Amino acid sequence: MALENIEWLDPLVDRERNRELEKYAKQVLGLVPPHAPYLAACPWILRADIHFDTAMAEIQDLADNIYLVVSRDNSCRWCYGASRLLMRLAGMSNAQIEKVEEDVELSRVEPRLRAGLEFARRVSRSNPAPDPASIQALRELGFSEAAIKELALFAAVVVFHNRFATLLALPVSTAERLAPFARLLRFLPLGKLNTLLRAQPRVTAAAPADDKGPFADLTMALGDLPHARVLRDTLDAAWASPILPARTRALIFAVIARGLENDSAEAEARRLLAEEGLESPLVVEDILANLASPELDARESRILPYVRETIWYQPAPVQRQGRALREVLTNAELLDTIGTAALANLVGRVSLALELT
Amino acid sequence: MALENIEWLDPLVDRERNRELEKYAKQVLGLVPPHAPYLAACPWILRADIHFDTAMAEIQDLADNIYLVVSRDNSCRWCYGASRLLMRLAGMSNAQIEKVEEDVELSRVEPRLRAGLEFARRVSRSNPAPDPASIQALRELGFSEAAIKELALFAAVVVFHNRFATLLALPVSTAERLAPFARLLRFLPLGKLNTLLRAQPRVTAAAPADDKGPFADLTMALGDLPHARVLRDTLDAAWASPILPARTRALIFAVIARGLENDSAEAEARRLLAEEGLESPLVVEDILANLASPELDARESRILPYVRETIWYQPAPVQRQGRALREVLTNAELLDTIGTAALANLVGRVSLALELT
Amino acid sequence: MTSVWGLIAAALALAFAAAWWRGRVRARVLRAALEAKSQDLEQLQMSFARFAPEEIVERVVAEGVTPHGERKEATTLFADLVGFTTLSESIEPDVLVRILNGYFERMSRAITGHRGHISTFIGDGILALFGALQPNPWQANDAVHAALAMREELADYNRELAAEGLPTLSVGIGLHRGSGVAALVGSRDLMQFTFVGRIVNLAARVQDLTRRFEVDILLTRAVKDTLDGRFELRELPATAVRGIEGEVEIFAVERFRGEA
Amino acid sequence: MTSVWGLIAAALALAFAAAWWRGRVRARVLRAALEAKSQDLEQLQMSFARFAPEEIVERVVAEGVTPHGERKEATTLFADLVGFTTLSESIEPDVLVRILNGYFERMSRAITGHRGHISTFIGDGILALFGALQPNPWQANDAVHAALAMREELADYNRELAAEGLPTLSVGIGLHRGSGVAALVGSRDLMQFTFVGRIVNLAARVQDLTRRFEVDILLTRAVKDTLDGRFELRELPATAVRGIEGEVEIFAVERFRGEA
Repeated sequence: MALENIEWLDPLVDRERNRELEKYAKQVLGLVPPHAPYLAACPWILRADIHFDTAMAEIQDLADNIYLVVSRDNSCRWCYGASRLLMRLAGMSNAQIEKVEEDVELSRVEPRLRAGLEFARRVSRSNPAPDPASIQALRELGFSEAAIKELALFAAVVVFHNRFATLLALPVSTAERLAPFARLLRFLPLGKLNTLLRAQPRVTAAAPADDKGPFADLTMALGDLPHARVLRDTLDAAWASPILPARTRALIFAVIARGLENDSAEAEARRLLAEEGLESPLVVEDILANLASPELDARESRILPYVRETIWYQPAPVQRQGRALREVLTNAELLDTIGTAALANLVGRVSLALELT
Repeated sequence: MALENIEWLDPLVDRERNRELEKYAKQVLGLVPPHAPYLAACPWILRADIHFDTAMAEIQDLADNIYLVVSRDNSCRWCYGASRLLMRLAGMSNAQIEKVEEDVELSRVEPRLRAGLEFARRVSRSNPAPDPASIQALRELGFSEAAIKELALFAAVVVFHNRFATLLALPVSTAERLAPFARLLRFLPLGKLNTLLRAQPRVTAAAPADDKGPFADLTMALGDLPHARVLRDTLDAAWASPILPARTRALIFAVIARGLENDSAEAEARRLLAEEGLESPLVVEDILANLASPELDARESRILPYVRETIWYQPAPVQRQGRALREVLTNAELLDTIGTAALANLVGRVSLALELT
Repeated sequence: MTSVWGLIAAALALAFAAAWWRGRVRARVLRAALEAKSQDLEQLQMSFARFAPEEIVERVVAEGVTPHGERKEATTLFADLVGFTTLSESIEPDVLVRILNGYFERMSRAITGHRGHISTFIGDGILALFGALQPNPWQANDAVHAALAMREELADYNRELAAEGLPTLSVGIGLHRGSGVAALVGSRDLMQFTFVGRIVNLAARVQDLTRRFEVDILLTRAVKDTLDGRFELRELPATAVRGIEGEVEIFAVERFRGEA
Repeated sequence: MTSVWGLIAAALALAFAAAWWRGRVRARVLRAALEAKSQDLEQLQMSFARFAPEEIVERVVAEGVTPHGERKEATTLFADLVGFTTLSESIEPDVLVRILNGYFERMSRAITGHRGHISTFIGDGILALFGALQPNPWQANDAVHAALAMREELADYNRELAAEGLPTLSVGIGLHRGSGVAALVGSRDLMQFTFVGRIVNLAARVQDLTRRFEVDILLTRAVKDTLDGRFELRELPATAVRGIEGEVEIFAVERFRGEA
């Protein structure tokens, strides 16, 4: 189905200005991304978006294609626009991009890319989740353990992008606006944008060994991948966000772990819930089984049934559900809910794959 | 489904020479058609093929498209090749022909052609058979009663072509062989080929008013259409063919009328059976209900179950059934059986449509 | 000499210009053809999507048909129109199809709106599955919500039918939950996403019992066990059904006590 | 002057030559793309053809989906594997799917080889119709020949399964004939060629009776009435079935006494 024909609503959140965030984006990227105003009220999401760049240590050659294919799989029109922009920045013509898309769609690609894409799709779909055989297939094609981890994490990062962009119905134009100029842009001195987007592998500091934050087991298992530290920082930033309480955040993670049938992620979310005083397994089970409970506050009662819809969806229906939620939440609350759900989808998916390595 | 991919067996009958028939073809067409040797053992079929040309009185503008569409509908690869040849003879390029095919397939054609094609397909498929509404639709688009009759008859004539070509598995090459040269051919003095194939409407003598031959009601109802007299002559020639006895021929017509749920054609076939001494309605009913009876001779017992397969079919399976039949029949008997079945399909289909006008 | 070369060059320029122009025209024709083919492809994919769940279509388009099954926990919803076959004998076929399509459209909306998918129509019957395509720990709640939505949609549709002077419909719905194998199965001629397990039969049998107990929605204990306490159920006498050992515990669904 | 024009002409010739060459390359790319799209289209159509009868696919491709029903006389064949759901609980899902696909493939061959078509799979069940797509006055004979062919195909398949150390299968087949409405029905989400009428239910009920009478093929009087006398039948006691008034006359099919 051509992505352009997929129904896509108007943005769910209002545009705002956040000068500090804009300054930060300009400092890192050299420009303020066109979708920044939609994320202004809950800064950790844009920061995560900026930090999760496409610089890979092991699978740099597959990144563009994974971004493209997973975005198509998730029917994310915004990400698809962004994906084309990235390829234009890489100096490809429209015809070349179309060729790439067609080849990928028809599986006319070389074995390494093919296997990488299949695995990334499997991580992203999580239906069924990757199994030992899919890991084995990668190993046989020469993927190192680090490359496999990076592949899983990157696929999950694209899921994160897809989720917040689709759930917020970010206007497709913000992703596509730059595309026609992209070829010119790359010859202009645009701060670090090019360096970032097209960079050679950068090695980021590994996550701290004494990591005790949410989902520390996962971030430690990811070792010294460039994105592992970004994930650590993003989880910490989300948990530090003052908009939703930590209990609500842990509930969102628990619901998504339940939906993905990810027992270890659910256990970690339950541990975080216990830290917030929700200790009774029976009460938690009632909440997770029915997405409703007298123990929930009014806001949580509305948020949890919505959050389960973010695991698998069609864009327009889930955008309509988000719009209904917008009527009872503030701009910032909706952003924080959607950002957290997107992050929980990332975590839930990558940890299912990581358990196998 | 691209017609070239449809399975198609080797010819079911042997090539023979029939100098008298060749001479006749040369006299009328200016050349001996490449498929003539396959029809040599039962001359009335090639004669009918030659006589049922594409010269129309009322629907000349639709003829090529009808031939093409009905042949596609009937999965007749041979006819499809012939159809392309006709269009090449008309001076069309390959690209133009492909455009026509695509337009027709996607119903991107003007209303008159569209309605004509729909009706022709309905006659050809006979599932469901044309109904008063489909006739009314034609009338509203300005089709005269004569044009409607001609449309029905021509669609049925194409069914006749499709049937004998497919059932015999005529080699596709015999239809396609001339295509690449067709553009040149039409500028050469090739006897009456061009005149015949691309002729302005010729008015043939009407069927005689005192017509008493098989299916006289039908041929009289067709009035003075160019093809009405050809149909009359063809029915007479078939009945005069010495290869199969008239009783077997009438049985073939009866079985096909039964299969098409065409009561009037079945009644006429029963009348013809009675003339041949098969008068008991109970015996005839037993034959038609089970395609088997102690009253049938060994040859008829093999022919009738095959004949029912000629009403609707996929090419390769019905060709395999024909090949099995070939083992117990002579070349000439198989040809006469298939020619008669093709003619019975023509008669059964056109008379269903004619009853409505 | 020079002028001869000049003429040759000019002639060549003209010739290449003409060739270039023809090339442009050809490219335009090809591009139009490409566009048309792309449209066909999409149209066909859309038609196709109506014959199989979208997920399955995508999988088949991407991977072809592979023999692969997954054991899954699923909830089956089986719905049948009471007395419809009798009605079907006295009604104009086109009207019948119109009534039926309206019914299927509304039931479909109720089912997919609660994350179920229709596995097959059997005459006027509907076999829907919850949790067969994607894992769904909330499948029992979803399925019963879907059944209640079907009840409402049908009441609404009946008002519409009555206003048109057409006969109204009455549905029986049976629900059961259990494990089985979800797979794309079939033959060269017909492939179908289906679910193999006793829950399919039992849901149909439970649906049969709606006539006996004169209720519209019946579910088994397996469904009740994972159901939100806010559904009001009425326990009916445990009943023997053919093909199942022992008696089946069944509950009629009254309503959902939710806020709003 | 002349030489200046000559140079200009030469430059133009070169420019046009280059443009012409680029055009050729572009045309080649476009043609390749067109070729690829055509292949996709065909592949999709072939995949699609596996989800619906060919006739229906063609009709949908040509005309789109139109609400239209036809009253038809049809014969229903309903086949179910005895004890398969129990078996399905103890077997590896991929093996189960393989066994089932082999079974469906063979039954499909027997059915389409006798001009029937499969309407739907319901778990391991098969609902096949004779005379629903095209008028078929010989439908009763065809359906019973198909049932006998299924018996043979299954015996053959069981030998294969046993040789592989896999469990063998046992089928029950019920046949009934009558009129109903054949139509392409459904919703935006799922369309299906289906048949509405009491014959569908009754064939399923008759199939149920195969267990009670320990036979594999049962048919009703309506089928027997138009059946070739060369089929050997054994009359069984008329039996009441749920949902049908009075008792149903049933006959077990022994064999066909044909020549060769």
